[in-house]
Amino acid sequence: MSKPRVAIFDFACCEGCQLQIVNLEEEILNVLDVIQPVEWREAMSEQSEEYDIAIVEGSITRAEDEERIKTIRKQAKILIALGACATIGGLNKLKNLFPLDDVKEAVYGKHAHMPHLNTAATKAVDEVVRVDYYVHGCPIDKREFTYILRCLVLGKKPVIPSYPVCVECKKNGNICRFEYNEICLGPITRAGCGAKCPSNGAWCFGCRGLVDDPNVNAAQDVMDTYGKTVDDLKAKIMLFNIQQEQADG
Amino acid sequence: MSVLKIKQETLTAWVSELIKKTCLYAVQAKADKFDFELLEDAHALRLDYDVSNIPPKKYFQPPVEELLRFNEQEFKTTVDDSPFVLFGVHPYDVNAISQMDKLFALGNKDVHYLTRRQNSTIVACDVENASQNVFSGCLGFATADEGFDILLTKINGGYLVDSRTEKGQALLKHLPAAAEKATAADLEERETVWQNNIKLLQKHKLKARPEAVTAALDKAYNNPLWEERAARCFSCGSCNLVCPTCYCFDVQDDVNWDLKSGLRYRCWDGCMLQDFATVAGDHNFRKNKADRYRHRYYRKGKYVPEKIGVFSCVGCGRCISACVTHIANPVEVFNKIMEDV
Amino acid sequence: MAKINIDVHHVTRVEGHGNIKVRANDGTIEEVQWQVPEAPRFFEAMVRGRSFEDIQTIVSRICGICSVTHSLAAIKAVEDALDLEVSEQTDMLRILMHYGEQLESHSLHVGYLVAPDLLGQKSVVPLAASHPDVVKTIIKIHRLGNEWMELIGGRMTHPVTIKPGGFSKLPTEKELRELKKRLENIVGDLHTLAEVVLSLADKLPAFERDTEYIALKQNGLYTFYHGNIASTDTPKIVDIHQFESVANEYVTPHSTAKWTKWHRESYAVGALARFNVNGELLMPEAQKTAAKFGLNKGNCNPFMNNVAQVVECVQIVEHSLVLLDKLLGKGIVAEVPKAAPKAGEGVGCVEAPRGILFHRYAFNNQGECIRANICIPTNQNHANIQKDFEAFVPKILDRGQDQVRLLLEMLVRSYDPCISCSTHYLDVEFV
Amino acid sequence: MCNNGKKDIYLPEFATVLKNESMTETENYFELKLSSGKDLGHMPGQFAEISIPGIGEAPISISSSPTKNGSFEMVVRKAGNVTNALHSVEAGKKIGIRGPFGTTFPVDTVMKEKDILFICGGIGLVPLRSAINYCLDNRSDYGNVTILSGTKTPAERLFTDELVQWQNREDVTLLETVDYADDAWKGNVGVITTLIPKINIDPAQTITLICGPPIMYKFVLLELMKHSIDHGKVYVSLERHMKCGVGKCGHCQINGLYACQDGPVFKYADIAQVKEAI
Ligand SMILES: Cc1cc2nc3c(=O)[nH]c(=O)nc-3n(C[C@H](O)[C@H](O)[C@H](O)COP(=O)(O)OP(=O)(O)OC[C@H]3O[C@@H](n4cnc5c(N)ncnc54)[C@H](O)[C@@H]3O)c2cc1C
Ligand code: SF4
Ligand code: SF4
Ligand code: SF4
Repeated sequence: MSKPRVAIFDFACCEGCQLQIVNLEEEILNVLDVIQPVEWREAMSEQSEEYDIAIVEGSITRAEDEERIKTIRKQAKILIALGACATIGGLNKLKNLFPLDDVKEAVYGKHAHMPHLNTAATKAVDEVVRVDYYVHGCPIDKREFTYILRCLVLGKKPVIPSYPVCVECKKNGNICRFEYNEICLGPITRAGCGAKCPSNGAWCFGCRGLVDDPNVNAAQDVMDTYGKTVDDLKAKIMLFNIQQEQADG
Repeated sequence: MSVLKIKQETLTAWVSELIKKTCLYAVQAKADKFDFELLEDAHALRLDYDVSNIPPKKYFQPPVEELLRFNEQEFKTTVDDSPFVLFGVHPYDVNAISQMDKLFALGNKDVHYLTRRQNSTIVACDVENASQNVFSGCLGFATADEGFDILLTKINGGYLVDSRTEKGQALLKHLPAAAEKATAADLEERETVWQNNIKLLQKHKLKARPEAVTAALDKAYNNPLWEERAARCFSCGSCNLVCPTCYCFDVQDDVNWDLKSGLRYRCWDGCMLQDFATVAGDHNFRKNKADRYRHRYYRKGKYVPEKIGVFSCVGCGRCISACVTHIANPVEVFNKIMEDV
Repeated sequence: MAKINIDVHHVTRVEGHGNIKVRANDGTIEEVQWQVPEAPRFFEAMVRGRSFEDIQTIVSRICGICSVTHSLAAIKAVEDALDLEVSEQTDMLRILMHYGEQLESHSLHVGYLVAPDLLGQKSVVPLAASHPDVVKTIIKIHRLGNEWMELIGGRMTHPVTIKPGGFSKLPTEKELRELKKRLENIVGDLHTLAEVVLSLADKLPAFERDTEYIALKQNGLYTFYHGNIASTDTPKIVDIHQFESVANEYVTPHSTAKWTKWHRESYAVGALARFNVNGELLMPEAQKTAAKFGLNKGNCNPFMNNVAQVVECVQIVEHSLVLLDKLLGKGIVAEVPKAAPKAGEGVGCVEAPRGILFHRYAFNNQGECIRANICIPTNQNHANIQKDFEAFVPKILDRGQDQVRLLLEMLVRSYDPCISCSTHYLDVEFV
Repeated sequence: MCNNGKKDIYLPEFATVLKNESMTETENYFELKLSSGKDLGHMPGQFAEISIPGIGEAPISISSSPTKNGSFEMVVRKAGNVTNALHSVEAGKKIGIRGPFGTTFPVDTVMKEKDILFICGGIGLVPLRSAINYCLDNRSDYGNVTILSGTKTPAERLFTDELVQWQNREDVTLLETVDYADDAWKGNVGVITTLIPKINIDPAQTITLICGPPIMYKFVLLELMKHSIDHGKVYVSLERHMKCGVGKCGHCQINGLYACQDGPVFKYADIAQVKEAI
C-alpha cells in the first residue's frame, strides 16, 4: 500500500488542533509511517498541490476562503474537518450573533470600513463543501485523531460515539456537575473527548457539537429543577453551538 | 469461624498492613462524595460512607477492558489475574456482585470477569450512614448473607469482623494483634444494626414486595408512564453506567501503527443509549426513548429476575442521583405500575 | 546586481499567516514589506454579552500555542473587574502552569521551528533522521512543558481548570512531587539544548538594530506573570491599567497594518525584551546560561531572541523548583472558587512566550461583558519587524534572492510570531 | 464449543478463506476451512462471529449444510466495516472465527417426517439454505419440501445455480418472486406473501421456516395464519445488533430473550407474545 499524501490547511482558527498533532511528540514518527505529509505550513516549508487527503482546520469566514476550500475539495479524495472551528464553526460563530458592520466597528473603530477587513458570516466547512470525516473537539483529542487516521489508512469507518459525554464522564467516575448546581452540556454533547472538562471539575462546553437527537424538550424541566432558566442554558450552548441553538429557538 | 471484635485503631493498623501486602481498593472521600480508589493511606479509609459514586463493578468489569491482542499469527487472550482486595463494600453492592457472578457464569463462562472475581477478596461492611436515595431495605438487600469473604459491622467500641471464607482468613492473618472474640451481646448488637438498617435504608418506599413488581410488569407494557417519563430522557445512559447490576458492553478493535497487530477491547455500554439496538441499514429495534426506558425497568424487575431468580435492582439509589432530569427513580416507576395494575 | 523579487506567500513554520514582500532592482530597494493576511476573528466583538464565567473559555481560543497565557490574562482581568482576591496557592499554581506553557512554547519554537533553519533542514521531520539526539532532547522538553500544563490546566491546550477565583480541580501533592522530580531531571536536557544552540550560534546573523524593548517588571523577580510595564527607554514604570498609553496603535502611510509604538516608531516584546528589561534578575543557572552565549543586557540583535528563549527555559525551571518547594511545604489545600457577577472593569497582563499581552474587559451588573480590548504581542512586534526588514535588507541584498528570502524568513521566525492571535490588527490585501 | 472449561469465549480461531466470489453487487460467497482442520460442527440456523483483526467482528450465518464436510460456507452482504473488509479478503488468507453459536432449526427432531415449507426473503435464503440442503441430503426423512424465495430484483437472487437444481428436482417445489422485474424476468412479480396462496399447505403436517428482513415477518405470518397454521409449527430466524454472540453484551435482547443464545431461531409460539420480537 502506498502512503496517502496528506496536506494540512488552516482557515480562521487558533491552530490549536494542528498543535495537537505536534503534541503527539515521538508518535509523529509513527504517523509518518502511514502517511506522507506534503504540505503543513505550521511545521514544514514544503508545499504541494497533489494530495489524497486534505485535513482542514478552521472556519470559513471570507469569500476568498470559500474559493480556497472549494479548490481544496476538488483536489482531495478525502476531506477531513479538524476541530470545532471546521466541524461546527466553533466559537467563531459567536460573531454571527451581531451585524457584521457592528463586529468590525467594535474591533477596528474608525478603520472598520477598510476593504481587507471584509468578513462574512462564519461557516463550518461542511456549510461550503462536502466533508468526509469529522475530528470533533476544541481542541481535538490527539488520541482520537490518531485512531481516525489509522482507520482511514485501514479503510475502516472510524467508530465515533453517537452517545453523549455523560457516558465517558461516568466511565471516569466523575461526580456530576449538576450536583454542584452547574449547567453541564454533557447530556446533549457528542462524546469522544473522554469527558475532559467534567473530569477536570468544569462543565462540558459542548465543543464536539450536539448529539444527533438532543432532547431539547427536556431542557425547560431540567433547568426548573436546578433553579436555572432556559436562557442560562442557551447562553452555554451558544459558545460552541450557536447555529444549533438558533435553529432550535 | 468465629466472629472477632477489633477497635478502630486495630482496624487502621490492619488496613495499613494490608496496603503493604496487597492491592487494596477502598472507599475514600472524593470532594464531598465517596468512591472506591486505590488506598494508599489507611487513614483515608471511610467506612462511614453513604454510597460510592461508582459501584465496585468497575474492578470486575472495568470501563474499558482489553479482551485480546492479535497480530498476523495469533489471537491471544489477555486476562488480568492480579489479585486485589475490595474493602468496604456495602451489602447492596455485595448482592449486585453476586448477581453478576451468576450472569457472567451462566451458559458461556466469561473468563475475564470470572478471573478477576476469583482473584479478588471482598471485605463487606454494613451501612453506617444511609445515602439520600437508598432503598435497598425495601428489596431485602439491606444486608448480605453471602457473596463476601469478610463482613465488618460497626458496633459500640469497634468493628465486628466476620470472616466466612479461606480468603477472608488469609486477610485476618495480617491483623496486628490477636483479636478478641465477639461476645453474645456483640452479636446481638449486630443483629440490631441489621434490623435497623432494613428500616434505615428505605429513603424511597416500595409499595409491595419485589415479586409484586415482577407480576405487575406483566401488565404494564403499554402503560402510558413509559412515554410520559421518557419524554424527559436525554438517552445519556448515566442510569445504566452507575448501576451495579448493569453490565452491557460494546466491543471495538484498534490497531497499532503497523496496522496489523492490535487489540480488541470491550467498554461499558447501556441500553438507554440511542444506538444500542441499531443494526446495519440504520434499523433501530428500540428507536423510541420510551422503548429504551421501559426496557431498562423490565430488565431490573422482570427479565433478569426470571433468569436468575433475584430482583435485579438492589436499591442503591445511584441512578436516582445520577439522572439529571430526575426520571430514573425505580421506586417511582414500580409503585406507579403496581398502582395501575 | 540582479533583480530581486521575493513574495513569500505565507511564511511557514510560524503560527498563522504572514507574507514577505521585497522588490529590488540593481541594488535599489523598491519595496520591503511584512504583511499579515490572517483572517480576522473579531474576539473583542464576540465576547460582548457573554458571561464573565465564559470569557476565559472564549479568549483561550485566540491562540492554540499560548492558550494558557490568554486564559491567565483574561482571568486576571475578570478577577480585577469583580474585585476577586485569589489565594497564594492559586497564584503559585497559575504561575507554575504559565511556566509550563513558556517551556512548551519556547522548546517548540527553538526546536521545531528555528532549529531546522540552523541545521539546514526544511522541517523537524528530516531533522529527526539527521540529528536524532537533538530531536529527542527537544521532544523531551516539549513533552514536559505539555504534560506540566495538562497537570494543572486539565489539558495541554485550552485549559479547563481556570475559574474566576481559583481552580476547578487542583493537582495532588503526589502529582506535584512527581512534577518536581521531572523538572530536576530536565535541567541536564536544557543544558544539552543550550549547547546545541551555542554550537550553532554563529549561524545566527550578526544583525543589530537599536530599538525599544518593553516587558513586565516586578520587584526582585524575572517576571512573566505579575508587575507593571517597563521599557528600556525610560525608568518610568507604567501601571498595567494604563496599557493603552504604552501600546499606541497607529496606521502607517505605506502599510495598512495597525502597528504600535511608545517612545519610538516601533518597539519589541518577547524573550529578548524581557531579558533586556529584567536580565539582572535571572536566577544563577539562567545567568550562567546567558553568560555562555555572551548575552548581555542591551543586546539588540533580534535573532538573539532565540537564545534568550533558551535562557528563559532554564530560568523557568529554576524558579518552578522554588515555587514547588514552597507549595509542597504548605501542602495543597482544597479550595472552592466562588465568584458572583458585578459591574466593573478590569485589566489583566501577563507575558506570553512571545511578549507582553494585555486584556481589558468591562462587565455590567449581570456579569455580562460589555466591552473588551485585547492587545497581543505579535501585533506589538509587527512594526518592529518592518523596521528590522528595512534595516536588514540593504545589508544582505548582495547575497542573492534565495539567501535574502531565507534570512528574512528566519528573521520573522525569530520573533516567534503568533499570527493566528489575530484579534486586533488590520490585514493587507495583495495584488 | 468455546464454552467448555476455561477457554475464552471471546477468543477466535483462524479459518482460511478458500473461496471469495461475488454473487451480486453487494453479496459475496465465502468458502472457509478451520485452520485446525476440524469441521465447524454447526447445525442449520446457527451463526458464527467472523473477525477481521483491527476491524472487528460480525455475526454471520452458516449457509452450508452440516452434511458438507471439510469446509463451510457463508454469504456476506456489505453493510459496514467488517462486512466491507471481508469482501476484500483474498482466497488463501486467514480470518478469525468464533462459533458456532445459537439455536438451530429442528431438522433432526420436530421437522422429521413432516412437510417442510421454507420462506426466504432476500438474504434470508442464506441461513435457510443450510436447512434446505440438510433436508435434501436426508430427503427421505421429510415429507413435501416447498421453497418460497423472493428478492427485490432479479439481480439480487442468490445461489442461482442451486435454485435451478431445486427447480429441477421432482421432490422439491420451488416458487420464486421478485418485487420489481427486469426485462429478462419471466417469473412471478410481487412480494413474497403473494406466493403463499399458490401452494397447498397441510397445516397439521407442515413445519414452516422463515427468514428475511424485519418487516417481512409480520406479513408472511398473517398470510400463514389464514391457512390456520399453528404458531408452534413455525420457526423464524431473527437478526439483532449483536456484539459478543454468547449472551453477555446485551445488544441483541428481544425483551427478556437473547437473540444469540435463545435464538436466532425461535419457535414462533415462543415469541408470539414477545412484543419486541416481530
Ligand atoms: C444471527 C445473525 C446472522 C447474520 N447472518 C448474516 C449473514 O449470513 N450474512 C450477512 O451478510 N449478514 C448477516 N448478519 C448481519 C451482519 O451481522 C451485519 O450486517 C454486520 O454485523 C454488520 O457489521 P459491519 O461491521 O459490517 O457493520 P458496522 O460497521 O459494524 O455497522 C453498520 C451498522 O450496523 C450496526 N451493527 C453493528 N453490529 C451489528 C450486528 N452484529 N448486527 C447487525 N447490525 C450491526 C451498527 O450499529 C451500524 O449501524 C447476521 C446478523 C445476525 C445477528
Ligand atoms: S458532569 Fe456533565 S457530562 Fe458528566 S454526567 Fe454530569 S451532565 Fe453528564
Ligand atoms: S436500578 Fe438504580 S437503584 Fe437499582 S441497582 Fe441500578 S442504580 Fe441502583
Ligand atoms: S440517566 Fe436519566 S436522562 Fe440519562 S438515560 Fe437514564 S433516564 Fe435517561
